[in-house]
Amino acid sequence: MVPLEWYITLSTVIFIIGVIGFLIRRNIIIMLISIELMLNAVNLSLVAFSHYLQDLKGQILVIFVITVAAAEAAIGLAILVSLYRNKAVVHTDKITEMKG
Amino acid sequence: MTMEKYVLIPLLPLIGFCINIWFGRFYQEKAHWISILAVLGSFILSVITFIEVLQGKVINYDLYSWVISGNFKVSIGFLIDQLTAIMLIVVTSVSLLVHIYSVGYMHGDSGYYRFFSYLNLFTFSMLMLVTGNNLMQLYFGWEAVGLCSYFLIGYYFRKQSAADAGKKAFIVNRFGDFGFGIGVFMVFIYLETLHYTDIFANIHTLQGQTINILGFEIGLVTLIALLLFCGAIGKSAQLPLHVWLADAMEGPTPVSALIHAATMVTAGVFLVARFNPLFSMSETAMMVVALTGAITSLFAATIALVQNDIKRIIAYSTVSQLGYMFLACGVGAYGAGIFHLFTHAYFKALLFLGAGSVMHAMAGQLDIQKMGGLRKYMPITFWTFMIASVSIAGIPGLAGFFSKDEILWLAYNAGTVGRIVWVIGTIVAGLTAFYSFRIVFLTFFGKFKGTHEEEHHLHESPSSMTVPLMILAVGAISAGWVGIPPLLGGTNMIGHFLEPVLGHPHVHGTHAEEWMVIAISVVVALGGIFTAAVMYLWAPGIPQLLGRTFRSIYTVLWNKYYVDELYDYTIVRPTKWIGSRILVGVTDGKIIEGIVNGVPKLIAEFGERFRKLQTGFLQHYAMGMAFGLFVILSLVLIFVKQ
Amino acid sequence: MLPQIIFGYFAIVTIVLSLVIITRKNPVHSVLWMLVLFFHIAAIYLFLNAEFIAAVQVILYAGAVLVLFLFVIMMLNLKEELSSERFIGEWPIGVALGLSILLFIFFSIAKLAPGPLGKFTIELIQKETHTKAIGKVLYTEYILPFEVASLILLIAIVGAMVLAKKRT
Amino acid sequence: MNIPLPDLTPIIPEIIMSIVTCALLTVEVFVKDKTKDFLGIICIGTALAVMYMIPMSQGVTFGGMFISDGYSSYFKFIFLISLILTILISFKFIQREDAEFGEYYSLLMFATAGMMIMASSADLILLYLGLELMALSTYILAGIKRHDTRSNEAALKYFLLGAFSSAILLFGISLTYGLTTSTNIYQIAEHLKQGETSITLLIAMIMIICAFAFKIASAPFHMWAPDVYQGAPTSVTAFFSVGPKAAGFAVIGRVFFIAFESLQMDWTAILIGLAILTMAVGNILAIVQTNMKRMLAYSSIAHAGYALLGIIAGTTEGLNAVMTYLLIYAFMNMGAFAIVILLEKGENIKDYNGLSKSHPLVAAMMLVFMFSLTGIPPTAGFIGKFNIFMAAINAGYTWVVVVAVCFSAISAYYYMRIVMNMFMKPMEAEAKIYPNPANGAALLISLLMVFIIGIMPSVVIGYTFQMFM
Repeated sequence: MVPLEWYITLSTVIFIIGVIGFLIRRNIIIMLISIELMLNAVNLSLVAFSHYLQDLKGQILVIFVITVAAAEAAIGLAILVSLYRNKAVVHTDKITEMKG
Repeated sequence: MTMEKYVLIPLLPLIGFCINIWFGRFYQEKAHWISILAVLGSFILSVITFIEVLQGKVINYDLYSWVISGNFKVSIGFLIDQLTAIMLIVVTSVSLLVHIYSVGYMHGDSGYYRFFSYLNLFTFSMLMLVTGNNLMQLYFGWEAVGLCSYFLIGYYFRKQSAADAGKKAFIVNRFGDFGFGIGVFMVFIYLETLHYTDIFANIHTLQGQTINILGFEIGLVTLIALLLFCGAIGKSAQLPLHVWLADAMEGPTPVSALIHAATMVTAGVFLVARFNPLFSMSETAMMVVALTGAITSLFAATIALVQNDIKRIIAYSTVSQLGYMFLACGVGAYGAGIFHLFTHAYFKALLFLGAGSVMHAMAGQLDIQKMGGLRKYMPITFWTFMIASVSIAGIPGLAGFFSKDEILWLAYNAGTVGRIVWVIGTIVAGLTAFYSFRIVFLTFFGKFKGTHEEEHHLHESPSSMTVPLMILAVGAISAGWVGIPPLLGGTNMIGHFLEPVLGHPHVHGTHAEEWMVIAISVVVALGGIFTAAVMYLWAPGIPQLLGRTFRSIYTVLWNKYYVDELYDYTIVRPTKWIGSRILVGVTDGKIIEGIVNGVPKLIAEFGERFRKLQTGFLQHYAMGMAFGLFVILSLVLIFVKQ
Repeated sequence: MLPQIIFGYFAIVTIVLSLVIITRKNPVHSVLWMLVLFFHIAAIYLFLNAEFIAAVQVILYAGAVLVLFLFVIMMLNLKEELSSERFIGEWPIGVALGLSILLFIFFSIAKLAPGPLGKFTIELIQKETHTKAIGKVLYTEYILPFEVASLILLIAIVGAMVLAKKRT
Repeated sequence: MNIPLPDLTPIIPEIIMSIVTCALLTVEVFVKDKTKDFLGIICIGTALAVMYMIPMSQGVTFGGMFISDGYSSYFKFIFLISLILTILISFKFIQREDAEFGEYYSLLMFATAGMMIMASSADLILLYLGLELMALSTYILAGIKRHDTRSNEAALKYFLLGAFSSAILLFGISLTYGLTTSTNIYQIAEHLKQGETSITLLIAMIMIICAFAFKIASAPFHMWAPDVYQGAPTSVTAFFSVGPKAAGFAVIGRVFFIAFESLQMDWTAILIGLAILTMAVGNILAIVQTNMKRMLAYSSIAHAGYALLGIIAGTTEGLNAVMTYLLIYAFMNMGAFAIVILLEKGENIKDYNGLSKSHPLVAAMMLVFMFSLTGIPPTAGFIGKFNIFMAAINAGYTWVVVVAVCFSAISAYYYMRIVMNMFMKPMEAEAKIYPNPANGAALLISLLMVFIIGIMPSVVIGYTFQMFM
């Protein structure tokens, strides 16, 4: 039997990789993918908890997270598309018009 | 129509203000009608109220309570007792006359309606100040009159000196109000109320309590009294915060008469009188009040001796007379102080309005050395000015005599401090007579010293100006008759009237002594007039001779004891120096702006640095969030580990 | 021992895949590696007796979300992407921040004290089948969040239309 | 299998909001080329009806997942107020801005419905979904001027950082779930009371705090706010500065006061740090701004800092003060934004130079709102601040209040600068205004409420509390 801590550790590592990806990549698409990565990590820990706690709430939340992730991806990409139409950039360092 | 009547007293001018400020531009030239009607209404209601109070009615009720939370309650309420009734009469009557006078004086000014609306606003604020039944309302009125004063001093805002004078008045008053604010706060902290009646009912509980400040044990009562007196010093232009009043003469003359002579500046005296139960509990505080008053009055009177600007002389005279009132309060003669406030309001307003009339004729000329012989051009102005001068000089029979004599006599009776201030007071009486008549002789007698054109222009002022002068002259003669001492066959009506609020000091001197005090003051006053007559009528060479002989004294007095310069070097310049050295940005020459803008500039400098963090770069924001998460995590974990 | 070995394989592969995903220059490659990752994660779900979630993971994530990503990437035509810088200038700071947060969480997970056990034992779920068990909870206890989720999807549609519509 | 239908009474307001919004989306298709004002009018009508219904629909339903009590009702009242005012200031403005899509109103309604769900949810799952409902709508709203690069930029920044923060929130929720086997805040609280606090729980709580701090724009999670406020259409900015912020406070109050009650020591300490930093950042950076919307953004950050004091107090008095504060803030801030919208060019602070000469009435109203934002009596802003500060003092956090008062004094500088610009500076160019009845109504409501609450605080606030609590 694999201990619960292993799953949570794995989930944390993926989550942090997602965070790092979000923090260091210039490309907005990859940043979106990083967010998906973070959400997947959360899902992993939720399913693991759910399994070990013998409770289904965690898995219910996973279903909702997946739903929201899909919605988020759709909106995020739509925003990206509308930005690209106006400015033809997909890099965060090109969208610093407003600052201070 | 019971309580509404009292509410209307301050409310009418407020309504007038609102109407004029919003709609004034549509009927520019007729704006005075609304203002005057409003103040007239207040005056009539004040008289009715006064009569009611005379019959023994005292009103104290809360109109509206602004409960915010817990026991912190701020009310709009009215306390109309004998003291308030007198103040109401003073404020509304002088205000009414000044309003009427302004119709002529301000005629043709571009901001005519604005001027009248400010005057109304001021009247409202002042009435709120005197009618309030709690400290918060007093404080509100206090700040509001200050604000109006600031607006009105800087009324000719295109003139740099006027704008500066307004700022100066505002800033100097900040110092006093800072202390006052702390005083109000302490009253609330220790007594948990701001209502006068509750304060006075519970004030004895503070007796004997002390508070430790920097290792000194200071009596709580003394501290609170002195903090409140701080406010009074600022507002009533006493030493060392007197510097703003002379500069405040940059404002239009009616403003000087109303705000800087008759009403606002006496708010300090009103405050001390209102809090007489508090002040009477602390000998130290009383002594400070008395000595501050006495020294200020001597100090200002000596400055007034040598000045040439007609309004500034009268301004210093006001400072001096206010000192007199504080002197009276300081020796426990609150009634006499208020009596003097009452008479002073009329003769001083008359002096200012007379000066305004002279300026009107002289096309704005202020230097009395350039006037002369105006007697025959403007007889009404001359006679009324003369009456005011006689009154302020303390010649028996006129208003000034009775109130001044009452103060001197009660001071004489009030122990060692009393004797000291009596001596000072008597000297000041002589000086007052001298400088008052110096104006009269230089302005109205002798030959005209101005240019030919100016002489051609001389004329008596219009009736809207002369009628108020005549009415005020009646006041300057007769206002004192309400307080004729028993020794001269009167009953000291005003003293008895105010006794329920202000008490009456115990008098143990004999009739002979009282005669002596009266005689000395009269002789000194006549001496002052005589000296003035000698120096400015019969032997005009003497002043110059004296000026040359006592050059140093003359220069010191001419420069007002260098107080302005002292402040400039000790406060203003160091602030400016620090401002220009420490703050990286450019500080322009304005000292006051240095203080006002310095701190924000420093913060802004800080902000400019911080601002660079907000790069507009998305990842930096995300890193900020991650960093925040990291810091919180590390702090909490370190904390929990222990 | 076998479960540990299998878990070890999946753990290493998912971590390596995650690292690969966030470091690829070409977004298309990232997305394709993501696909592989999603299958692995779905396998872990199976491992945890969550068949329905595994299926949803594959259908929704791999089938829908990633296709959406691919569509957009293709649409945006990112040729110059391949020649430009991958990371922001301050990437070491980002990495350091991420790793330090990771350290804190590691430190705490060692002392993980899970909550009380619920009633859905593995036997119960197996008896009832996973999908049915989940469905029962979802459509009774969690019907309200379910409805809210439908609104969220509606917003996603509306939003995508509002934002990505061409200028009319 | 017979499953009883849950009691729907408590959730009727949310149901009505959602149904009307869906209907609007459908109707909007058929009115393509005509004016879309009537959609907004329907929204206002719905909001008013819902506001009327809220006090009547109290109760707990969906197995304790959804709670409609006084607390949530009051917050819903604030959300609806901000919705109504936003729609009022939007009518002509979105036409001017070329952003008049029928979806605009629907999205505002959806965002409000999301906030209402957040305020009522007693379950972290529902809370998360409500939050996403609100967040997704606001991301779209920020970018609704899709031809404007600034609007795109704002939407993108808001979206990416928002998604980032909600991922962090989810991680926190998942850890909390793992430690308590529960997502219901009451069950979490019950479980936490028994066991001792573990470090993992603290980490979970910190992550949840960070995510909520992002929503209320508290430093250092605030950095999205200025850019998003600046880039989004002004009417949307006005909505952002009130609604989502109030929703954030609603969930903070609910989650921390109930679920993490046993950790109060810890989260109070964290929030004190956040509050002070927030006030510092908001006030100091507001001084150096030249753009009106950015300045108002920093000002709203600073106000979040003040409002946090009420949460820090940790008492019912404190929570009540927060609610009052947010209500007052809604009015005064909406008023200020209504003025910005009223002007043709209101984005730059120097656009306000000499406004009192060309439009004295507008300048006077702006003066009132600036006074209120500064907290000068007798405006409502003073009452709000006063209540918050008193609550914090009564809870024993006097030193925090002293700091807050100092920052509040700094804030006077940048608010008064606007006033100075309007009244003292010479006019540069004749400012053009776009008056219209709806905007006028919004201004009038804000102005009246600022004064009425300022002058009769106990009466008005007492009444609202009586109505909704």
